[in-house]
Amino acid sequence: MLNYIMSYLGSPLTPGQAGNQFWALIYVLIIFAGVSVVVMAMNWLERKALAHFQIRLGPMRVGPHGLLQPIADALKLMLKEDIIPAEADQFVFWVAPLIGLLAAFTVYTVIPFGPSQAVSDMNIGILFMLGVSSLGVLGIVTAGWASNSHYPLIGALRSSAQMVSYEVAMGLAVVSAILMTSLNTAGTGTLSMIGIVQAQQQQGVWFLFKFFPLGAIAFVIFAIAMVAETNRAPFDLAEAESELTAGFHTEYSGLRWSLFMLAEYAAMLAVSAIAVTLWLGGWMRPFPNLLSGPAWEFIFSLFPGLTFAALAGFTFLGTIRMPSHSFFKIQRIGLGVFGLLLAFIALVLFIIAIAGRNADGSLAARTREGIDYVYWFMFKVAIFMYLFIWYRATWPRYRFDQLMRVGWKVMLPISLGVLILTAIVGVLVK
Amino acid sequence: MVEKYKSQYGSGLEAQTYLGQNYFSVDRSLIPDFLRLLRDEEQFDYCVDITAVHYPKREKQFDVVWILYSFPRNERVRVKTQIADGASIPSSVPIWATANWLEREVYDMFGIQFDGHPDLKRILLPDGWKGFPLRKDYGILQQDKEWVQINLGIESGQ
Amino acid sequence: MNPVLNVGAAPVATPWFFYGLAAAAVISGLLVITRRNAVHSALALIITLLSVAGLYLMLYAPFVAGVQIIVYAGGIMVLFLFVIMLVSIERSVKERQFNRIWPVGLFASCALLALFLSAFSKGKALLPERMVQLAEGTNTEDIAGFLYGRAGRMGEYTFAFEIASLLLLVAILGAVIMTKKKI
Amino acid sequence: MSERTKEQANVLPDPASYVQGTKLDKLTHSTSNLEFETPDHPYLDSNELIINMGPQHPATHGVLRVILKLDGEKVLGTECVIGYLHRGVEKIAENRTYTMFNPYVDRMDYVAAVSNGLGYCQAVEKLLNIEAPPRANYIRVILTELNRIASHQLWLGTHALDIGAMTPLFYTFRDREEILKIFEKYCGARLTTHAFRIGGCQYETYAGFEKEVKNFLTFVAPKIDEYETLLTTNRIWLERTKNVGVISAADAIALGVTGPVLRASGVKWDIRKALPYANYADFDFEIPTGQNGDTYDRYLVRMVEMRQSLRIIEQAVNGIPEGPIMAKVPKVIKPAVGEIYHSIEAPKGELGYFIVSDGSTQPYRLRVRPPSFVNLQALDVMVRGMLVADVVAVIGTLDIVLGEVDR
Repeated sequence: MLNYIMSYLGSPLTPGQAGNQFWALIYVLIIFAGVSVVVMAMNWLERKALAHFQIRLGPMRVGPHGLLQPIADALKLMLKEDIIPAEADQFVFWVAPLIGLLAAFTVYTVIPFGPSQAVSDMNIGILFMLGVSSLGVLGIVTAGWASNSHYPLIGALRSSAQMVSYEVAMGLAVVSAILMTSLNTAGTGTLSMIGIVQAQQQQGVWFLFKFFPLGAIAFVIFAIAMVAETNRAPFDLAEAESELTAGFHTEYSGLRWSLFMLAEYAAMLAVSAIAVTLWLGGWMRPFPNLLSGPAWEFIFSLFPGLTFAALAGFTFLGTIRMPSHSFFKIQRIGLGVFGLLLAFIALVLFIIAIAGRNADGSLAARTREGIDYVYWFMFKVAIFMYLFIWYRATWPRYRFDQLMRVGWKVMLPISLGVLILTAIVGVLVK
Repeated sequence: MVEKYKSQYGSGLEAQTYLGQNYFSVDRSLIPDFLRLLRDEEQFDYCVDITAVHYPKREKQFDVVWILYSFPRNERVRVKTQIADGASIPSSVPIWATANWLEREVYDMFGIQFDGHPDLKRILLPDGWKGFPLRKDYGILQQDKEWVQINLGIESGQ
Repeated sequence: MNPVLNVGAAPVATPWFFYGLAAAAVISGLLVITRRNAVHSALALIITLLSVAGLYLMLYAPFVAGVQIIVYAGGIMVLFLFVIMLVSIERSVKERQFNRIWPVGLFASCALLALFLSAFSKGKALLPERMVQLAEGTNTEDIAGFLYGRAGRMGEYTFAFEIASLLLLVAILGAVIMTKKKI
Repeated sequence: MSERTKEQANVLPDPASYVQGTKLDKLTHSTSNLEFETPDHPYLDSNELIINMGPQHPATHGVLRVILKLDGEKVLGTECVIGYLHRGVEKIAENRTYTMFNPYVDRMDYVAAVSNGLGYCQAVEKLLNIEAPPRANYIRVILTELNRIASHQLWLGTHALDIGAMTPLFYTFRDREEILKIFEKYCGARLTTHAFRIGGCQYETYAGFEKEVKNFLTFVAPKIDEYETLLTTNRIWLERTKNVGVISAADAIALGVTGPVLRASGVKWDIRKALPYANYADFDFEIPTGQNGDTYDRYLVRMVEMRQSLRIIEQAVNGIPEGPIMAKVPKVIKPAVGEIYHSIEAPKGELGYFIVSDGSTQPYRLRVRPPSFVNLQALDVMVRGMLVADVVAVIGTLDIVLGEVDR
């Protein structure tokens, strides 16, 4: 229903196909499935990356290099007993994970993976995104309250206070980026996600580097606030393992618990997507102005294929390096097949890149463009996801009062100052 | 120092040395004052340990032992006193805060009462336990069967 | 399928959406005042607010809808819940839901309803036949224009807007002073 | 909070004012008899929350149970409930011969089993009035100091994990493994080593022992730097540990706190220097002290202690003499009637043994003075007025082992 309204709200011109409800539906399904799969992959990647930070191997048993671990995890969580504590508020306990999940997934309706690779282009895109992602905290708060237990309650209190505080700094940082969109001839900015990226395209600079260092400071503030917003280390106070056992989801188990995890990772992806859209040029490839021309265009269009080829190469390397014991035979075959799959994808991507090298509006050219857009967007988001893992491996956890102090006394004044300076510089430049 | 106190307290105090370690055997009646004196006058500011020994054949069944240390003097000393079963002894919590848990443990294991202790209750054993395990008449395999059955729902904890 | 956007005050989408959202708003609004458990009330209030946000969307006011979600559902309600959660449920459930002056309240609300109805029926002629049609897609900019002014001229409500923000600032300062024991 | 701690540092308070174990149920609805300020909104219905931390909790290092009384997140009071791991070690001692009891002491502070064994063996040796031969003493010092490093490494890993830094845990366990390998090669056990015997050591060092210990020294020194790069100047680490769990020197002495916790409060006292045992008097090393007595100082003190231990080991390995490793000890150990107290500087503080002999083959009474037990008593003083997150940090910084607390 929501998407129905959205499609009407969306301008019929952009994003092309998404104005059509049929396409909107397809996009929604693709995104829902895609995000779920990416979350599963993230689960594996986080465990592996974290393990390697910590001189461990991580999952190694289920499938070659633990590749099937997410599937095993998902199965286990689905089959686990679903416990609702007797003293809990049954209905609220039941509905809380759904609120979080709903909020996390609804955000994806406005994320532009490309100029026309989006479900809808609302003219209040960024506002909608902030609003809906702020609803996610309701899931956490109600979960903590409904458990009717002390640790979850403290977790819920912490997370509600934390999210409300960091939203302010986050919002101000976003506003300073939106201000930059208005630096065009018409003098009107935009709240549309696609419009923001297009503004960066027109101005020929990522907002990260605009009015250096103002854009960078706003970006850094957003990057910190988004970690707090998603309850990740070092701001994971709501689920601080060593203090509150598991915080707001202490009493949750099985599928319900996994919904929280799904929501958390989906929210991580969503806020990373906001950061990429606002400051890192969204779907644009690096140096579109400096290194322009068909030749550069072609070179950059090879990147998706190269990435997959590199992954396939690593996989084959792993296959070769596996011990030649009969015990590893099946694992070896599995890893080899996985490598072949990656190589096949790389091959397809290369073929598309070569077939669509002339920007002549043919199907191949449009496909290549679409793949490029999505690839560069995902690539930038992936950097943020890696950062999330890196933070978690490196930093201790903030204490609650310190967290609030950083939020209100450091981030808020800085973001306000950046906002004002951006406005002043914007007027002066004009 | 020994001489000084000997003259002060007379027969209530005896100073001894065994294997190079000094200890005072004092009468029970001197206990809070003498310990306070050791802390204030002789700078025994650190109470290392408080414990007890049970001699069932003696009339005064228990030895209560304070092990003290002085940082300025770099010297250790023990104070011992004898008390009868069921008799109580003044708590040394007002003198050394650390005595709190140590006295609780002595109470827990020997059943010696400390007067003036802020919260004298069992520390290592559960609250409802009967018996004082470190007394010599308490067998090594002995347990509070009733407690085990009520609280753990099993026949025996062993 | 191209959305038809040229009908004057006709809401976007079908009337059924209006009925659905309105019903959701009214029912959850009733739940807000009838639930004994304060947290349930708060959750129902969130549904009310979201339904109203949906109605704003239908009236071509996406900006207002977005702000409604951010400010009310995302911000204020979280703070509401924050406070409510600390209240002991056992006691609030036992408390009487309506106090003695409920006839007064009933009378006041009936009077208000009558006032609205009479204003609507008698003053119908005063209301414009059709609402000003805002160009779809620039609606947000129009609001900005009203509040801050467009290129070259002051907005219609700039002064009122600034006064309101000043009022809020005073309120914030007052709240800080009231809660702080020593400054 | 900071004002309170400042006050504490300046004035030597009456010890009775911070006695532990104030009954929590009595205080549930009033804060009048607690020494700190009342909540900011007394008119709001701010029920104090009573939270049960443990005995199964990720950050209580075993089966410690702490009952916390909270106002929001602020700790109004704590009560420790211990004894879940009580095995009656002292009772067992009365029913075992001196030799038979030796392995039991390893089970108390199981992360520093070698230190426990050293303390016990030396106490009995003192009671018998014999001395271990020099070579045995050197071996003892090497193994004990290795054990101190291992214990501190385990402490660092778990402490950092409590504060939220996951990674140091794995680094410290990786390096602790090298120490355990040396133990395993020397005496066949990794954790509960039973390395020493009354009168000396039973085992001669294995071939290549010295080389392996020297290799370990060169291996572990950069690793300690590695831990420090992760934590020492980390902003979040500093904020989480500075001015957290402050205990003044006067308080620390009154509460009988020993070991690194005491030294971090500024008291330069280490039994290895004050009352040297084994042959610690032969070695050149320093005792690190802190100034503020906060969690960060305790962290720094332990880090320096690890380096000082390396220094001691280096000197010991280079100077290890030839000779017998066992003193002349009678087959059946029957000390004369008498009593003895002997204590050593275990990684956690003063570990003492008070042995009463009645002339038989079994101790008449054996009392262990456990450092963890006494240090844990300071928890209440250290966390009052702080936040829940600090309770976890302070439990970590006290470096308690529940096997030793409960015995």
